[in-house]
Amino acid sequence: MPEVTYLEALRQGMLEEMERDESVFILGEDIGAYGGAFKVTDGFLDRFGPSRVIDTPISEAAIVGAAAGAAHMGLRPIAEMQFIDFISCAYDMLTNYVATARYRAGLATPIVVRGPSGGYVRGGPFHSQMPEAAFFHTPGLKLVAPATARDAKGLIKAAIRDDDPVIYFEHKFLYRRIKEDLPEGEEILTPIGKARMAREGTDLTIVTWSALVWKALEAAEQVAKEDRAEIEVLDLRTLLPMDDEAIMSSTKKTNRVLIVHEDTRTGGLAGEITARINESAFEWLDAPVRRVTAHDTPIPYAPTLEDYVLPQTADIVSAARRLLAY
Amino acid sequence: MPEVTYLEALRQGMLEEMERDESVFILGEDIGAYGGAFKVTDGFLDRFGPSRVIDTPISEAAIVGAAAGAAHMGLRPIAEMQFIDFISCAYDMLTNYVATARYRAGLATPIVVRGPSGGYVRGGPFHSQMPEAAFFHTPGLKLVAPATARDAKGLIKAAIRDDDPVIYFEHKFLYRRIKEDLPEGEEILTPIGKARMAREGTDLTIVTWSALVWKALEAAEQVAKEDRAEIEVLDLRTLLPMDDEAIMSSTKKTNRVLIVHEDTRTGGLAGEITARINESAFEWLDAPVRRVTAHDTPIPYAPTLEDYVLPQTADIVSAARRLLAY
Amino acid sequence: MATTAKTRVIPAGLSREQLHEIYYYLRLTRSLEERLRNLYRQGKVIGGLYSSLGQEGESVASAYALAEGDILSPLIRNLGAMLVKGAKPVEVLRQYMAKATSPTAGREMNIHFNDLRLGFLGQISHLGDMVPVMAGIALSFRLRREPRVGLVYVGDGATSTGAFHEGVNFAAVQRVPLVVIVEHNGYAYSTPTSRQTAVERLADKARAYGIPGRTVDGNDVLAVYEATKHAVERARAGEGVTLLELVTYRRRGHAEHDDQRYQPREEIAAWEGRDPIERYTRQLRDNAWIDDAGIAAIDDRVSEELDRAVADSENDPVAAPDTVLRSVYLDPPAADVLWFRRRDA
Amino acid sequence: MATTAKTRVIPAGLSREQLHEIYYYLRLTRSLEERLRNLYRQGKVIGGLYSSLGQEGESVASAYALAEGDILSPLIRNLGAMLVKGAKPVEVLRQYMAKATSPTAGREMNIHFNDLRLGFLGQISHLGDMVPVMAGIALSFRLRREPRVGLVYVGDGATSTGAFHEGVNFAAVQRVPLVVIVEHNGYAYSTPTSRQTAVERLADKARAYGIPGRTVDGNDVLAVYEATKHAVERARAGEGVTLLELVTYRRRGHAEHDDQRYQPREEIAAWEGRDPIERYTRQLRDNAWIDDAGIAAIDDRVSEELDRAVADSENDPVAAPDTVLRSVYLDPPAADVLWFRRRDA
Ligand SMILES: Cc1ncc(C[n+]2csc(CCOP(=O)(O)OP(=O)(O)O)c2C)c(N)n1
Ligand SMILES: Cc1ncc(C[n+]2csc(CCOP(=O)(O)OP(=O)(O)O)c2C)c(N)n1
Ligand SMILES: [Mg+2]
Ligand SMILES: [Mg+2]
Repeated sequence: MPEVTYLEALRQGMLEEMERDESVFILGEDIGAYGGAFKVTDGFLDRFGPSRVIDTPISEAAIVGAAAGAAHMGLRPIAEMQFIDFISCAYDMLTNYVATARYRAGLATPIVVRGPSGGYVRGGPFHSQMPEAAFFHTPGLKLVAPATARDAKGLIKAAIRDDDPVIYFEHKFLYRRIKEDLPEGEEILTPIGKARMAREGTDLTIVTWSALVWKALEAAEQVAKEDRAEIEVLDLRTLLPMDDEAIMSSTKKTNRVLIVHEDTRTGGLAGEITARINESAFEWLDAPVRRVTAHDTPIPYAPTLEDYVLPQTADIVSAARRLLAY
Repeated sequence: MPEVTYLEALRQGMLEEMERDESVFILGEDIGAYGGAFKVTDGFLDRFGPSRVIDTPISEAAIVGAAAGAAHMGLRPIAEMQFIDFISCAYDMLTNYVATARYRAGLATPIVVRGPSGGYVRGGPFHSQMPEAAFFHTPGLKLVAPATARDAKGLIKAAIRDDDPVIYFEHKFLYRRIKEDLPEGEEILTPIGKARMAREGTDLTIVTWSALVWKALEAAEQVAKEDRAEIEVLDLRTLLPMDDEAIMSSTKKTNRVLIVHEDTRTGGLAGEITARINESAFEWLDAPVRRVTAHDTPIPYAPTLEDYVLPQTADIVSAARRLLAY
Repeated sequence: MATTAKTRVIPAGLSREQLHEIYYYLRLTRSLEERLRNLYRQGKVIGGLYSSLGQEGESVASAYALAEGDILSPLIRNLGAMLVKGAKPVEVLRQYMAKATSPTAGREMNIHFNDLRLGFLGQISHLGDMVPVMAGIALSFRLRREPRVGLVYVGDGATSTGAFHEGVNFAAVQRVPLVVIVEHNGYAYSTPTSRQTAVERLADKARAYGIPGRTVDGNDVLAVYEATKHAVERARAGEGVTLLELVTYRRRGHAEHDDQRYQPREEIAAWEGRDPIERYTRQLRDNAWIDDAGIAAIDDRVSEELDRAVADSENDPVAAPDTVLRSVYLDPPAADVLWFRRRDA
Repeated sequence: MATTAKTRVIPAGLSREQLHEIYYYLRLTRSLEERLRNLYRQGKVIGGLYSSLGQEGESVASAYALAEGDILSPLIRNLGAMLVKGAKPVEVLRQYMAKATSPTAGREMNIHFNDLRLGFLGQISHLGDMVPVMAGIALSFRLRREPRVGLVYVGDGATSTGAFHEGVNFAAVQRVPLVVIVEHNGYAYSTPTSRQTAVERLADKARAYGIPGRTVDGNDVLAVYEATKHAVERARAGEGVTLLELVTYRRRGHAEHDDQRYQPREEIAAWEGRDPIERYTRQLRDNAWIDDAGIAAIDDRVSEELDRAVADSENDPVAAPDTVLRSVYLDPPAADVLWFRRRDA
């Protein structure tokens, strides 16, 4: 079985779907001749030609809007944001037009909007965002955020096949940093809406996703070694709709929950998750649900500053210890 | 003391600040000759002339961006969104440019962005939004949402004087529906960041804001009469930064909390508030924190449908009773 | 020959039947809006009422230039275009009254509904957003080599939006089969065009996109038809986007509640004198393309159809909330009923 | 007379000293970028490095046309403009190396910093956004009747953004004193202008806004100066916005890591032959506006200044996190330290 990076897995997922289904095409800035800012679509133009790999002007609202229009007509566009930070320019189009199309007008809008997300790469305030919270709040959108190479592939394929609009947050820190054996002939499809048990444990549940899954696992190993406590790590994979069942069943098992995300504290998804646990598993809680998040600032550029603002493995260890001791 | 509507109080607040401070001006669509879609700025053009009451093209991003530029130079612009739903077109400008200006560039951006917000007026999916959650998540912005005429005035004045960017969500359902005696000579300034005790109680705390304060008060009266329980109603007034102290002190007093907001459940502000209570007052809770919110759909147009999707007084009563019985 | 000496050759390749059909749609649009106005006065319309009085000519004639399979996206004042494309008066009435039987089952307002099979895509309120979406629909035509064309309407005001710009530019550089119609009716709500943009002729906006732009008298039905037809044919031939500025006038307020205090009375009166329907009717009569009996027959037909439509809508039930949580997604099929509304929770 | 017969009258009202100063800024820009390239190769630059090689002429000359009190907003390739406006090489070096001593104390990257007193406003990454903001700055000049002018740079690529459109239109209709400079350098990242827009001449975009648009050879320093000066004077005189298309070429990749595989070698070579600094130097020499010793003196000065700047920045401490939570707001003055970082929690 060949070792495949997260980025390569994502590529493969798109390639397979484009081979399988003629209605899939991709559009975005510099994705054709150049193969994309991160080379995610390298070679796609040669393989599929310019009518399925479309270089666009710098017009995020038009990219998403045009994708929606084409999707209404039965195509399945993948719209790339060069960095996910620029999705803010399509915020109106996504939240008002795309998200409501089925509800108000009975229109299917099977688009995928994807792009390099997240920090830890010294990208500064505008190339480090993880803007999941901006869209989490809009009924009609689905949000996915893979942590593993397998899910990078499985979720892009599932997203492309989904009949609703999906925003796919791919973590640029993971692109070439993680590798996994992925069997060649196997059809990998990760169901949207289902969390993944990344590590079983009995003493504390960490709910997390994307790059933070890896830091949570690191923290869990350290705590296992140094504190003899077993942390369960739940990788949400899909953020909207959320796998409440998985969250509750782990909560009921460990009775202590730590939510870990890379976004700022205020208004980050941890709030919603806390509320849901509170509503559905309050009686099972032996300690308050707590969260490890970024600080409430923009993401600064200098490595020292970024490292301070974003959550680190040591933070998770420190938080887990306090919760275990509660 | 003259009786003043919520809308008139807002008008007065702006008028007073424009009289007081030459650097205050207002820009937006149809605010001049027409006086605004809801007549909030009726007469302003005659009073202050076209260089302080500026009719703009239909360009929300430019309205907010230009306000920011003028603010950097020492002016204090008030940017009106004709309906707050259209603020989504300025989402990038607000979250990326305006919100970060002080942090990354040391720039003061004392702007107020305001507009008619909220539902219950049969406005359909695009004239009924309360998009507080879209901005709550961005450090650098302040958000206020007055419930009373006094605060409509006090918060617009405080927002204009604040040296940071403030989004002022005025509730269009309240515009002409509520009235209050406001003394003429008095300078009304509502401090940003401070909640208001709308009703004292001992058995349950309702945390809410804007139009829902009134439904919460109605519900509290009903419960007082029919259930002999006293509900405390906390009107947050400022959503960001949030008055944690007021929330915690009421929580510690009543030991039961219901959060009520008009926005959808998933990703609405109730999640964050629940998390904060969980973090800071877990031990004081006799019941899970619960929330009454809109359903997770766009806001439909037909009165029957809108009434179903948005939270009503009866919902608050029903939720409060269940929590009291917990 | 049966026709008199006065009969002229019909321009733009139209047949007599087509001329009559255009007249029918013009009359239908205006009369339907009159019916709506009555219902509005009776308090039966929920929310605002929008009128295209004085603009029916350009709306109907431009839509009439499309073929089956083509798709347009109307604005709030393009009732006429929607009717041409097959929207039913009864649907419009039901929408305005938020009936359960309306095309959106009460979820959306007024003429915000669509039927892609018939060829119209419903708008959202956010001005400009439909331009990129229609660019995408036209892109799908190009990608699939279908001989179909898209047409999108925007107002003078909406040309100021970023979405308009991004959409037209995208469409132009991708050479998709799209016609962009700018309805220059003098105002955006209360804002005169001179406050919206520093150009005189909105057709000049085409220059920024490297596409042809043309200004047409929007109250001249046949001129609008001809210009649109030409743009549609260009698009269908693979020659890309055309922008047409149709010069017309909004004779009523932005919506029914608007007192129009910012529109000079004489200006309104002057445009009353250029009414597109009267002008077209005169043209038909003067050229003997129709006679008085023909006109009366159409007027009667419209009147009867609308009587029926009003009767078929007025007493329909308002939408009931039993389906209101459905179809946010295809899957899951419905949003959760929240706990405080459930008996079991 | 001391000067030879070859000496020509200096155009555009410039003095000899000014010509020399322009040369100084051109050389300073290019040499500073060379120093940065060295530091980048040594791994001392954090993140990407951007080059304006081949565009220094238009950047310096356009900024040079502004007066004290005027404000410009640069793009990533407008290092030259920032230097003209008073940004210090040592600041730029510190920014690129994320030093605690940098103007943003390590919060922002490269040339994303500002000094409104000197007259430059820092950009954000989101292309187009600075246009509305600069429209607002220019609006403040007009409202206060200050004789000041704003100037905003956008790339060929950024003209496709909605923010560009809304900003230029807003500025045009409000007749604010603003100059919009479109740097037409052939590419937006890898995308050639032909894929960005269907117009040939980006100056034509001005037509959509009812403002004058002019195309200028961006590698002709004096032509750029003259055209910008004229636009600045128009703005200062209350005549509103001008759009200038400066035609130039991006000779290096989008950023240092970019292999430029999409730029034909011959194309790059051809533009090397049109280097703006060489051309300007030749012009100075040919007209005897400077002699070899004069050039050498400036080159030496630049070199010394940069030696010092590198020495003064290279070993500075990186930003420490002690201030990182401050100044999200004026009030509250700092964000909370989160519980898992506090000893007491
Ligand atoms: C992005 C956005 N901003 C503001 C509005 C509010 N609004 C609705 S219609 C309108 C005026 C539209 O004028 P125009 O485009 O000329 O169309 P017309 O009504 O004249 O047909 C405005 C400002 C909106 N719908 N969308
Ligand atoms: C809204 C937005 N979308 C995408 C990007 C990513 N991006 C950064 S620079 C660039 C190309 C810019 O080209 P151009 O405007 O021509 O400027 P140049 O680099 O040629 O000076 C792109 C696409 C961005 N910064 N902002
Ligand atoms: Mg108009
Ligand atoms: Mg360029």
